Amino acid sequence: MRLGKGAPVTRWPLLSWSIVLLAAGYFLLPLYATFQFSLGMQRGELSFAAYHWLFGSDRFLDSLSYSAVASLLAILAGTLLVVPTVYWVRLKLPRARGVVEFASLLPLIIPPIVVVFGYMRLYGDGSLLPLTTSDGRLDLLLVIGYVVLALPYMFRAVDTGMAAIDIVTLTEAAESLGASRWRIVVSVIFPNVRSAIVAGAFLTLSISLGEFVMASLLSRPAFGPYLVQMGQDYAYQPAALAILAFVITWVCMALMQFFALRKPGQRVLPRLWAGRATKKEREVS
Amino acid sequence: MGSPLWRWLGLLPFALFVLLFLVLPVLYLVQGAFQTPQGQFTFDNLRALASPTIASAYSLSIRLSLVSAGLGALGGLLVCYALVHGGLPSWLRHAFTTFSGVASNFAGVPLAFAFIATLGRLGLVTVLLRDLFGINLYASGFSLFSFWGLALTYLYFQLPLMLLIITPAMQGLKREWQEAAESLGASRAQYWRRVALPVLTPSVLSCFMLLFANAFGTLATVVALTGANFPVVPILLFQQIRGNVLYNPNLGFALALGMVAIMVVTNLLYFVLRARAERWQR
Amino acid sequence: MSFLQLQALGKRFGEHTAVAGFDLEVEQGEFIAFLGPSGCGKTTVLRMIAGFETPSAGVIRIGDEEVTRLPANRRHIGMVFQSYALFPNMSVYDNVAFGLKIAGMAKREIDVRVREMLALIDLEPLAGRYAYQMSGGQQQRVALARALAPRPRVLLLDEPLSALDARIRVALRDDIRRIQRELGITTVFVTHDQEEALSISDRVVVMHQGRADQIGSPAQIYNRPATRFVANFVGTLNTFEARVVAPSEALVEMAGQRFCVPALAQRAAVAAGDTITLALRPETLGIQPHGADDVTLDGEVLDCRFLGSVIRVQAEVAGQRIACDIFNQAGTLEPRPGERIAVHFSAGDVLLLDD
Amino acid sequence: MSFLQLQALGKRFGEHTAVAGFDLEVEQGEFIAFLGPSGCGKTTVLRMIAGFETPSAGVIRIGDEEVTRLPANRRHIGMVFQSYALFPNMSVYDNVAFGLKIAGMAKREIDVRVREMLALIDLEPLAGRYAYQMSGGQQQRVALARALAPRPRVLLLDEPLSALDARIRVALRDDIRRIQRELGITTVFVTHDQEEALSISDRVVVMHQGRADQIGSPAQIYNRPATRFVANFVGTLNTFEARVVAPSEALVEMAGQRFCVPALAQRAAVAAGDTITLALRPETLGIQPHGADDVTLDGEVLDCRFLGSVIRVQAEVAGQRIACDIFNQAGTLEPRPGERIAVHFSAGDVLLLDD
Amino acid sequence: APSQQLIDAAKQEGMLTTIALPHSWCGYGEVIAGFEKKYGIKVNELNPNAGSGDELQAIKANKGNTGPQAPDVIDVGLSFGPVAKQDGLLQPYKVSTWDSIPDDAKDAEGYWYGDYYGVLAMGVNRDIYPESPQSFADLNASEYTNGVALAGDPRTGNSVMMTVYAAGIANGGKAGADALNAGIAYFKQLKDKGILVPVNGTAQNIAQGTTPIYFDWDYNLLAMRDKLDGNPPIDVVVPSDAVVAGVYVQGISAYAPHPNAAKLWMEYLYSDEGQLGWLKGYCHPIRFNDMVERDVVPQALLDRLPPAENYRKAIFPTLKAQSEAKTAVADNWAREMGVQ
Ligand SMILES: Nc1ncnc2c1ncn2[C@@H]1O[C@H](COP(=O)(O)OP(=O)(O)OP(=O)(O)O)[C@@H](O)[C@H]1O
Ligand SMILES: Nc1ncnc2c1ncn2[C@@H]1O[C@H](COP(=O)(O)OP(=O)(O)OP(=O)(O)O)[C@@H](O)[C@H]1O
Ligand SMILES: [Mg+2]
Ligand SMILES: [Mg+2]
Repeated sequence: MRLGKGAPVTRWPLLSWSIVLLAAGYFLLPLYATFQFSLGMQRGELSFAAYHWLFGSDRFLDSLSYSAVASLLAILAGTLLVVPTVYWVRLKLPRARGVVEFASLLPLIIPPIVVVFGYMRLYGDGSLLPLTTSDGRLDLLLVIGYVVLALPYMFRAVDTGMAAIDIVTLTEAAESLGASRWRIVVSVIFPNVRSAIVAGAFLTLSISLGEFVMASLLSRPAFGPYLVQMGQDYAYQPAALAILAFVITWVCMALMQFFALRKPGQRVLPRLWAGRATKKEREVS
Repeated sequence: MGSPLWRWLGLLPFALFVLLFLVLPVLYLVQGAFQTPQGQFTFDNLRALASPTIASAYSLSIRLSLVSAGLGALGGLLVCYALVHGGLPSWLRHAFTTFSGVASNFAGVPLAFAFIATLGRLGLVTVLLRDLFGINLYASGFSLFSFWGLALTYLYFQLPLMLLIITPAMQGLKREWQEAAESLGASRAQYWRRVALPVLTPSVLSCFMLLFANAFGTLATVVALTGANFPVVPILLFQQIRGNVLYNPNLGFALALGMVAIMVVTNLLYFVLRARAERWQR
Repeated sequence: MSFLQLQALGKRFGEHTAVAGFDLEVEQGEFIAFLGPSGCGKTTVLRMIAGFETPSAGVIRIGDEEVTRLPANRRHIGMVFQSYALFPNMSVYDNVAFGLKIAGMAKREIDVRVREMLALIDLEPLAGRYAYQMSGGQQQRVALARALAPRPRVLLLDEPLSALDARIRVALRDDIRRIQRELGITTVFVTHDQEEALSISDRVVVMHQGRADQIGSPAQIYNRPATRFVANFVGTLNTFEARVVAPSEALVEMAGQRFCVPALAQRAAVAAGDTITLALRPETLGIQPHGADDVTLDGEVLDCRFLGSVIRVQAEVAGQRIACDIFNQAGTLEPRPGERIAVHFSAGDVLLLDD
Repeated sequence: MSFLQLQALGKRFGEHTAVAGFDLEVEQGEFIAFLGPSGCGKTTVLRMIAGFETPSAGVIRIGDEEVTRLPANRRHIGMVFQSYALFPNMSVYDNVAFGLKIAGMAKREIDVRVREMLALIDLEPLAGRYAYQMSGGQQQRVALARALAPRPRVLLLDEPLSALDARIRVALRDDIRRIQRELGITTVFVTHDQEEALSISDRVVVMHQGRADQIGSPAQIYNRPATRFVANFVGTLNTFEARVVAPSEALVEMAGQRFCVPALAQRAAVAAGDTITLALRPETLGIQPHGADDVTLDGEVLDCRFLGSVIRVQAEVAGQRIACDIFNQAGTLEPRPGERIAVHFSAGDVLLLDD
Repeated sequence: APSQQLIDAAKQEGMLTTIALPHSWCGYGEVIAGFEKKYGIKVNELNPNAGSGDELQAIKANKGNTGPQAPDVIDVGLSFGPVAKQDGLLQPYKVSTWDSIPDDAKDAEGYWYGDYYGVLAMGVNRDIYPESPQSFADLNASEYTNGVALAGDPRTGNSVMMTVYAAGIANGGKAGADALNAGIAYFKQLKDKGILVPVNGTAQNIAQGTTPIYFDWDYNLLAMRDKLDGNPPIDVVVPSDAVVAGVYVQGISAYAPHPNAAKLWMEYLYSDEGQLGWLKGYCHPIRFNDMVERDVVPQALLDRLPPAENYRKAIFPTLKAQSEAKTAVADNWAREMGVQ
């Protein structure tokens, strides 16, 4: 094994160390300060009272679970939208890739507030697609909004995932072994971009979990607006919430790293996945 | 050469989604920007954008986005250099990457809380500076709720975002390039100036672009930090949508159109710059 | 009727004609190599046989069935790719079993067949490994087993060895040939390495700009190239100008020497006094007399290249720079540059080339 | 004193010793090839010469100067990488000019020198191209020109050809050799391809596990390998067991035949009755008698492989499976499997291997 | 008490949509919970942070929309009542306790009716300012640099507008537009001196010292003080130079998707039970005097109330004064303060 490939060793990493320490300080200080403040609910002592308070609050758990569900739905919808599209483009329409990629980057260019403003105007009462007229429809619109927000990240993750495995040749190999297109997608393509999907999924989750603009403008009881509300009404709980939000996102990212870096055959946790895939295979054949 | 038509059908779901939930809303806004509340054609809304308060909001937004994107890009580049080429242990790079994944999405409300706890009036750093060094930040004119305070806050998600997206490009610098340059007599600085930076330029440009867009559309952080007292464009738009006494939806459309227009212009600029920077690429 | 038939096969990509008027008949159990320079259309023909490209013209038959428009997944053809293309999410075992599962074979039988295949490629202990845990040569063997497991009617290999090290390449090509013989499977093998093509196949198809320039056994291709392109592409050539003295007797004159060129006898359109080009392979030229030699030319050594088993002598003969190979043996004296030598050859080795 | 000197050079990476006790003296203008299997330390030695790695032990001298700890950018050494490593943001012209600009040469002179270099590699028309617009072979020629432009004291090439096609590889290696001769530049060339090493260099260093197993001319390496490793790594070997009859006369017995093995004379520790291993290269074995032959063995043909210029006959001789190469010439009759043949060789070709 | 018919009809509708009711405001958290519990009707709460202006806008924007985005009932500053009536955004309803509501605090036709009142006060973080300022005048000193905040935008929030109004009174403004303009001048001065913090005053911000002093109704500040529970200690001070009271009014949206639930909600709010709920949140419910007379207010609750003297000096700005002020703030605030 050759170590540090592509990274010639600097003889004096002093400068590097100071840059990195400075950055680390900038990143960690606010977290520490928030944490410290969140412990100050009881005057003159450090306690987890704020956290206790939160976990005893229905609205905390309700809004968090609402957002979690919305995020999961967004992940599901995003996956179903992006994976087949990317696969198809790479396989059959390589010339369309530029356009599709550009489209997927649009949400980075158009501010979310503009997008949601458009939704409220376009899909209100009397529209052919009245998505703002009931709770369920608003929920749906929120999920769609999250899919849009996460589109650039989801697309990128899946696209690079597919680029890494030479989708065309794998498809042909499976075809020459008699597999149908559906079968190829299920047992060759999906498992091999699984880590990419998972990566995209956690990005989606971390974007939408604490999202404020869309949820607030659509009046959804989500975690983001709850955070803002708490910030207005309480002093110490919001700091605890900030820390919790950070930890939740962090856990998501850690999970993502875990999945994304894991190679096939290194079965630690995902026996579940593999098992499910084989079952599906059996159903198909 | 055209692919058979049915192949394009495979794109239908995606195209439909993009059309319905990205393109149409924007087009609707464009149309609305040219109408009075009664539906007549007018330029008044656009003209209103030039009113001093709105124009200054745009200017503030643009400046804030430029500054935070510029600082983020520069800082991110430095940190990335240190991590990838600085001879530091590799676990540091992994730690920063995971952290960046979190922090780049740590915008909005919690971020505002965190900075208030750090640099607010009774923030950790403020108090430490006061008690240990006798520096009174707020007396010396600093405020977290000012332009620079906000820029500093934005940096918290801009820097990691830069770090995340520039790292692959930085890793793409081949060790052989540096060695070839060195064997040709170049010092490290010469290598960076003549080879590494030119090679990185297109990536840096696209990252900067992304950071700019990211900052330009940010609302939650400002709302959580200052309420609605810091007049960046998204705040104005937010107020229009939220429906306050100044409510005028068509002005809202115009504001949104202005935001989109600025993003389009920046993008065009970016494409030109990028094309020039990467004429040596496919 | 032959087992695999390609008739007047053609393929255009937009303006560009990649393959045109390609005819080939392959017998059951035969091993055919496609040899040709990059871009000549080898892969395209292979992909049409496999069903990944639809021919613009012509017909493909396997057995008695026309398959020209049959989808790839119903052709029962095995394919091995240059990039191995193992499914990264499956172990060696699952890769080999994939085609069998698709075919709906019972689990028991699958197990038997997979073990048999792994034995064939000698990788039984690696059944549980994944692609990233194996060397290129091992991966390619697994790819071979995977393609063979469902007992395809035809096996196609597209430059399966070119991503491998020289040593492994030679070993694996022997393995492929052995396994092909054992199973008696009809095989088409694409390569641009002439030694590979010659050493492995029953017949070689030399392709050039989308057409088959020559189809024949390795010895035919090498010893009696049909076109100048084939002669040049397969092996090294020395060429000489000679003057025809007596066409009826196939007598020519070169550098003051007269001799009979048997190959000339088959030529119709030669008249006395014509200038023709003779070609000689380096190994047919010797610097020491040899039983069958009948022509000797004088020359001067320019350079000697030591290639291991062979020493390549560059010499100037009859105003021409030629290469002449001699075995590196105890008796051999490596000539020095500047030395004068006599170069011997047998007129029977002379190739005649069209201009 | 020689121009480039490596003395007792060693390099450890943590626990792992990549190079140990490596000595080498290279004369000015010499062309040295490092040959060895993957991981034997070739690249590491090269990188220490270039200044990219600091030796753990030993001394490097160029000319009269000790450079062991001199930074790479002050060593005046040219380097060519396997991956070409052209600067992607610069045209061919700018790549070649890079070292000259760094050295602060005047614009005029730079232009003259760059044009000269481009002429040398025969790529003048491509001066304005970028790396991505060129084939691998072209890129590597540019990399060569770039390395040579500042007139380095030593040129180092790390497997410069292994990413290229077989044909281009051969052509480019001849170019490299020609240019090296023209400029008279001291050159170290790393490869793991034995033919490449033998054909291109004045001397070959065969490396094995971080050491130089043998240093010598190509013929020395091939014909008188110092170790079993060298013999095996360079060329193909047939081995036979033989019994020593009379050590003093170097007489041995094998398959009922007695003959003298000159190589045995230099061995001290052999007693009558000892079993020794004789090795013979395929090309030293013939199936027709040859002037210098003095030993003949009976055998049976197993298989014939047509390799183009050479036909490799596999035969069973003295209970051993052996390979024997014969030239593909008009007089040659390709033996058929099962045929009984006589295999001839000269005892002078026998290599003695330690066990 | 509401008729069984109304209760059944409301239950039929099953839901009530409210807007701008923070749980910490006037004890609304418990009031809402009490209503839900008593009648089993779900309360759908829209944007709790909306201002009075926002509430009217929400009705306008959702004309004809029967979805969950349309509010059924609103709770707005006094001046917004007549405006809403004028714009046709309300429908009339007279609760069964109608007669016990003072006449000057209700629309004769029943389009809107006062619900509770309090006086304007400032909350002070005693960790930062151990000596609480006592008046608007006190604040205009350099020791309060970066120290004073409003609770929002005076153009959208009634309480914030009343803050500016009170400041105007303290600075000698005459009732109406004049007071408001004087108030703007006062805050402009604070802003120029760097005393005004451009951040909304909230519980968190006062605790963290971001807004060590901010203005709000006394009942809100008292509730916040209780919630912080001495960490940090908060002083609630009614400025000595201007005691201004604010009355809020209830109304039912003309386009209410759940009109019966809305009526039942009103019945609940104006019952003794509902009124006492507000009282628990330190608000003076509009039927306070009636209930004190009937002796239905527990003594413990009365003891918790802010000192009665605060209310003795209180000015109740007239409707006319308020609507003048409203126009003035919309016209002048942005220009003077340099915000949009
Ligand atoms: N999908 C395609 N679209 C357009 N042109 C193509 C396509 N596939 C192949 N070609 C062209 O057809 C010609 C033949 O290509 P093919 O891949 O068959 O060559 P090959 O003999 O396999 O070459 P190589 O040895 O490089 O693999 C080439 O000129 C190639 O550029
Ligand atoms: N930076 C490094 N850190 C640790 N080990 C190294 C490093 N560079 C090389 N090695 C080890 O040193 C040994 C020699 O490596 P080297 O690259 O010199 O081999 P090589 O002969 O050039 O092989 P190849 O033909 O594969 O290029 C190998 O075992 C390699 O793993
Ligand atoms: Mg090909
Ligand atoms: Mg190497």
